Amino acid sequence: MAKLTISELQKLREKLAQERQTREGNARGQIIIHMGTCGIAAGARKVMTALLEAMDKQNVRDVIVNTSGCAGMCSKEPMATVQMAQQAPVKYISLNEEKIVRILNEHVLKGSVVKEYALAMGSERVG
Amino acid sequence: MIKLRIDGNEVEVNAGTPLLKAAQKLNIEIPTLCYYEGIEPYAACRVCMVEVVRGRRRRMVTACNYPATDGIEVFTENERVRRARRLNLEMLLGRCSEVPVIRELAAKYGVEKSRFGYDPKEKCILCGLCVRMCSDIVKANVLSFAYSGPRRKVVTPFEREMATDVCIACGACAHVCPTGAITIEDLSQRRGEVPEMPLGPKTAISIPFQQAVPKVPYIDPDACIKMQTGGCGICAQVCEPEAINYTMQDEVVELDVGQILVATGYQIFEASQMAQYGYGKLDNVLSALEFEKMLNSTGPTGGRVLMKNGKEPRAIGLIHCIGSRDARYHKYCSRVCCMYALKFAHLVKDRTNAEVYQFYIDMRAFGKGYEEFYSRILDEGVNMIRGKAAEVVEATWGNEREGHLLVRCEDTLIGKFREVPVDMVVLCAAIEPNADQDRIGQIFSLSRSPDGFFLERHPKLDPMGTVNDGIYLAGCCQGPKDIPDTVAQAQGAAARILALISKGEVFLDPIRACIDENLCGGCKVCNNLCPYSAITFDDVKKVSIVNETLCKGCGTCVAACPAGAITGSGFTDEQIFAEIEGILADAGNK
Amino acid sequence: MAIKQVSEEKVREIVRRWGGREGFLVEMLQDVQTEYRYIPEAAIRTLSKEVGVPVGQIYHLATFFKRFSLKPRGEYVISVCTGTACHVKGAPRVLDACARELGISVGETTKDGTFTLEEVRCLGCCGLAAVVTVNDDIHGHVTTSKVPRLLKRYKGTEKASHGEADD
Amino acid sequence: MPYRLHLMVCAGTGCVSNHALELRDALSAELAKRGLGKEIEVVTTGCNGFCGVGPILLVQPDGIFYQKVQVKDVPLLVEEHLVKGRPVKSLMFTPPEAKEPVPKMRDIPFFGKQMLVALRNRGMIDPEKIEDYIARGGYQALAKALTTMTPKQIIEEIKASGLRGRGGGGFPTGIKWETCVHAHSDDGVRYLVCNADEGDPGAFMDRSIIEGDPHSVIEGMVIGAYAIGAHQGYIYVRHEYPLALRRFTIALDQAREYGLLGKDILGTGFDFDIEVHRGAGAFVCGESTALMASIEGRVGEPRAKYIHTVEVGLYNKPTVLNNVETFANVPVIIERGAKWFAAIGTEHSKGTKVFSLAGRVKNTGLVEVPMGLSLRELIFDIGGGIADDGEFKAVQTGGPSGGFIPEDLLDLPVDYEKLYEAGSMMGSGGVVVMDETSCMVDVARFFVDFLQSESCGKCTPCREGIKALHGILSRICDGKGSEADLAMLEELCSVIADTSLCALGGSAPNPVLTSIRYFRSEYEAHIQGKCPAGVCRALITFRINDKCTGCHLCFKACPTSAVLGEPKQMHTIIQEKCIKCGACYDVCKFDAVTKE
Repeated sequence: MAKLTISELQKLREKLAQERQTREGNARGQIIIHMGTCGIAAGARKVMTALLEAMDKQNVRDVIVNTSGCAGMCSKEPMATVQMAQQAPVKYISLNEEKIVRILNEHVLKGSVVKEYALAMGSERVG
Repeated sequence: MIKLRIDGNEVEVNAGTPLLKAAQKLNIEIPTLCYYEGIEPYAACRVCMVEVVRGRRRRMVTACNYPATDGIEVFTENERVRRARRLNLEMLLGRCSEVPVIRELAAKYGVEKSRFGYDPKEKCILCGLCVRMCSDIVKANVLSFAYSGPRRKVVTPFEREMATDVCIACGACAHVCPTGAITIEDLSQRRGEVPEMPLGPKTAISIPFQQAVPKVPYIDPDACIKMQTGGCGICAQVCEPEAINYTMQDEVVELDVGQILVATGYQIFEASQMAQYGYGKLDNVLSALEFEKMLNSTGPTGGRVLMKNGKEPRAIGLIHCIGSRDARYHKYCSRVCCMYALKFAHLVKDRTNAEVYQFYIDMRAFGKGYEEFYSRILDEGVNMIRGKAAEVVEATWGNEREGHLLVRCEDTLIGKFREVPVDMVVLCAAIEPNADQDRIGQIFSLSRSPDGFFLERHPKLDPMGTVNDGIYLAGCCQGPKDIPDTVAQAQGAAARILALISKGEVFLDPIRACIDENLCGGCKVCNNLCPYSAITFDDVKKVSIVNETLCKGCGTCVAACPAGAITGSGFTDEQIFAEIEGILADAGNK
Repeated sequence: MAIKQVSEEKVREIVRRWGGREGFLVEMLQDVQTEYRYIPEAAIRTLSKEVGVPVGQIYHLATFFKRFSLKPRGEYVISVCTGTACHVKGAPRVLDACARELGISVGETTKDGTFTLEEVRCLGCCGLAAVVTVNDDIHGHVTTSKVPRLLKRYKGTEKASHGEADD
Repeated sequence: MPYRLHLMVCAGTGCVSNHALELRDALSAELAKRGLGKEIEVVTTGCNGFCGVGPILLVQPDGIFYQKVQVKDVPLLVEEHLVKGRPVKSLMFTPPEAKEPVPKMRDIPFFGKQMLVALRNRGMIDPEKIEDYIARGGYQALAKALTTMTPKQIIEEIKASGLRGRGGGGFPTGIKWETCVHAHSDDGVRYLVCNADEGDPGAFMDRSIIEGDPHSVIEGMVIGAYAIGAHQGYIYVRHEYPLALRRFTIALDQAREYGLLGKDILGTGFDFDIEVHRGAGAFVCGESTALMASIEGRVGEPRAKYIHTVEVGLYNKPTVLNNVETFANVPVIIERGAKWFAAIGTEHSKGTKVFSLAGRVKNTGLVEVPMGLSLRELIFDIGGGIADDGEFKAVQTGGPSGGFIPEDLLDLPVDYEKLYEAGSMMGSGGVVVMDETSCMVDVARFFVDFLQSESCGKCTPCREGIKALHGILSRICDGKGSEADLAMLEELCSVIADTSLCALGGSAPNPVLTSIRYFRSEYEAHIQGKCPAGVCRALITFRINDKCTGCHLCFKACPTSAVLGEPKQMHTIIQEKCIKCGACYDVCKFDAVTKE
């Protein structure tokens, strides 16, 4: 490693910080892939891998990808929930690799919900 | 200069002066146990605490190292100070209960007995003076602290019994110790105040010997830390008359004199050359001069006869003729040994219960009253063994005399080989010419006899004169002799010198060399040839000239002069031939 | 366990490691202690010679700092933390229990040279009080009744395996 | 590919001794087995401070906090949380009063009330990776200081922030630096020393900072060096902290590699390097002059400080010595400004302070709180109250040099001056909580015993005086004390404080004086032959009452065979044989062994 100058330090910092953004818990939104047995059987793992690869390719560092258990609608798996900050969560159903990438690009990054795949807006009531 | 007030009195000192020193200026005494002039303050005993007021801030500080600053007010005896000193002294008293210094100081502050303990044996208050002295000043680095907290103590290397190979026995630690916790325990009891004759460790500063004139201490440059390393310098700091001068050097003084008395003395034969006697190897084999020093009441043992372990010997062997009357070393008799050996025997008998054995070849008690002294010694029960000792050995393990020295010799009177056990052996070594006798001889143009001593002009008729007018001999430089003989010779020589001085003029023999300046070619052959250094060269005239008072008319130069320019005055060839002719003419007539 | 022969060369190597600087004397002593498990006299002499510092100063260092021992120490050094937090949580009794169990008092080494019992002032693991360390292993929440079992692990066997829970 | 989850495994000394490293390895292995190695990162971090419940595992970005995680919990944890996204409740922390476990770290009261400045990166970075530190803004303050500020401005900034020495003395850092700059040095050489010889028993904040975030200390030191014009720095670390030492050395190497230390730092032409010295177990070496002597290779003996070390210090050069936590605060002040820092805390004590909570408190560990928080909040809100639901008796702050603070002063705000007025001190920040099972005389004796053996032994009052204090306190603990002893203690204490050479002796009487001041009745009880807390052995007896079921446990536990009794029958203790070790008391499950 060559010795740093001031400007190189700034650049390095930006790069490193971006790589580690999720570690801090800062994110513009969260994509939860439902990974119950049914989800995995229906291909949720592939969907998630595709999502992660797409994020890496586009250098998206501020989106949390999380997993959860069965969402209760086994027939519609693979499913995912996209929850952007300050917005109601959106559930998507019957996903595949292409669909999740499109959701990433349009909903997560640009803010427009991909209505074709969406099941509903808002989450179940808890309690 | 700054001003401060101590106990209400104003005093002016340099900024940074320790309060202790500032107070001294006002004759205010602040007690302290760990301060010593010249050693950097350590502030460990905390007895010198005083209260310093600076503005609104009051604090307790140690006077030994608190630097005086402008405008401060110092209290050295107020209630807070007294309480601090009282308790600290009480603590120290609890530690060292029977040390007089602590007891007195504590009593001054109203403490007779400590509530915090009682230890009559402990004497060290850990003030660190000895450690600082040894490491910072003397730089011998022998004493150090070890451990921490209440286990702290002053130790010698690895807490072993002090070995003399590390301790230089300067005694500085004991000197600075305020409580007497360090004493100089002289295991040998044979301390060497005498540099020439060291019987034990010695200090860098000493008085050469008790009868020295002037009787003042001198610094041994080889042992002085200051001169060796530039450290220390403590003697200069403590010497009030400022008499210490480290830069003083030996100097050569040139004097113009008319007559010279050579009395350069002798040296003692180095007995270690004769390894069979163990000198320098065995602890209790001494030279006669060392033994003489030991017997001296102002000597290192105060006149007591002691072995290296500090005990009195039970038997002493005196061996005569070490290096004299010995074809391998000196053939001559040293003349004094028999009598001083008898004197030793007498003194030993007088001061100890030891058996004394004299191992001699022949007893030479030639002087007035000497034979009578010899008879008296015999009456005192000294064992006389006729026969030169062959060797001195240590009795080895298993021998019933283990720990003793054994003197092996043949007793020629009973015709038997003997092995005599003794505790101490004194070697009566030969008197021999000084090592530089030859060089001295050249300076004064003195001849030496085959034994190496200077040759007198005539053994019977002029025992103190030399072939050079105005140069005389006295004492052992001329040959071994005892004190009366030396005194007699010296007084004779002195009389000769005085006679000449009072006469005011010198009669010279008329025979001397004479240089004809017209014939002299300036070759200088004669200059170096003259045994009396009477011929010098005149650089202006480019001829050699004769100093007529020095010339003895020996004729060496006359014979040697290649130009025939030198003649003996009154003895020119013409004159001699004329004389011969005159005598022969008369004879011819008959 | 055999005591290592003190090698002058080894000590010189330690001196070189620290550039022979007086300022690193404590470090050198640490390394000597690690090498021989105590500070041998010969090592002090060599240090003195190599670094150019009087023997007394090094001896003071070696006796001043708690970590150094002038006597060979055991294969396992049991240090019972007696910091405040541990004291409040019963460290003195743990120390006694160790002493009883090993049959030695603090600062001593068992006859077979296996254990040395020491007190240490706060290891900074106050959350785990009372703490006992055996060489580099830290054992937390130690009580008197756990002591025998703890020591048994090291007794006569090879070094205990890690990962075993202490509680 | 970015990691979607980060498992922050605490690798502070506390957690490591609870096998955190084995946990980390098990986690990595399990993740690899399930093919999650590329999605989930395992990070070892420095101490999180909550040492009492280690090993600690924090899952980010969820913020789920797991405690006491064992290797055997790993498969379940990975399956449930990491694969299925269902956090495992059984491994979460349940605060003492709460019924339900609290999943998120920030919701746990222990963490919630803290404010992290010196510990700003705690648990969030791998201390062995400089990249993690830089990512969180590390060395930005240094860049700012070196390029946009003059040394004078830095000193002004530190002065304006009101930062005071965190080692205990509380001397204003900025003024110290300024004095050093003005001090005369023949050749212009000045030194900077970081004191990491954290010797106070019960204090471990410095260790945690170095272990968890060594670069913050290095950065603070470089800024300080630039401010005072030093080119050589030293850090003195206790040998008892091997992990801290290792991490600091790694950090130094990395900083040098990146050009953040050494010659021509960040291309600005400023040179500064740091040398590490290990202590060897001497509390007194925490004293500045003793520490400097130790760095010079001499024995750690303090000297009089009538001439300050900022003027004549290490190798007789002007020297700034600050403690680890002080340096860790410096970059933040430079980065965020003095105003921001000065807004935190009280009038005279600015910023935050790290405390180590230990003793009889439920949540032991390391906490950082704004100055001025009350001791009550510290102990009861953050510390969760007294362990085993005991009754609060006293809190000891400031280590052996500090004092005890009783219950009626619990609302005292944590502040240099306020603690001093109460007879204690801030010290380096050790807070040891005591309940009714602690005997104040015994604890006072403990501190005195500690100081006695840690005194360097140079000056009389410290060496002899503390020994005398110990003798008197032992006498009282043995029930042989008298009223006169109390007066003697007070008299001794005042002289020891007045006349000792260094702060060790000067503050040594604090535990004794405060314990007499606030708990005089306990002393009097001892003089009358009773130890109310049942600690002092000479004054207690163990007996077995009729609750005994004859379980025989105490019989087995007794090391001296003082317990008699057949199984299933009531046991008795032979008092002559009893050494009062308390083993029977500890093992009894039926409260049948009593202490009187």
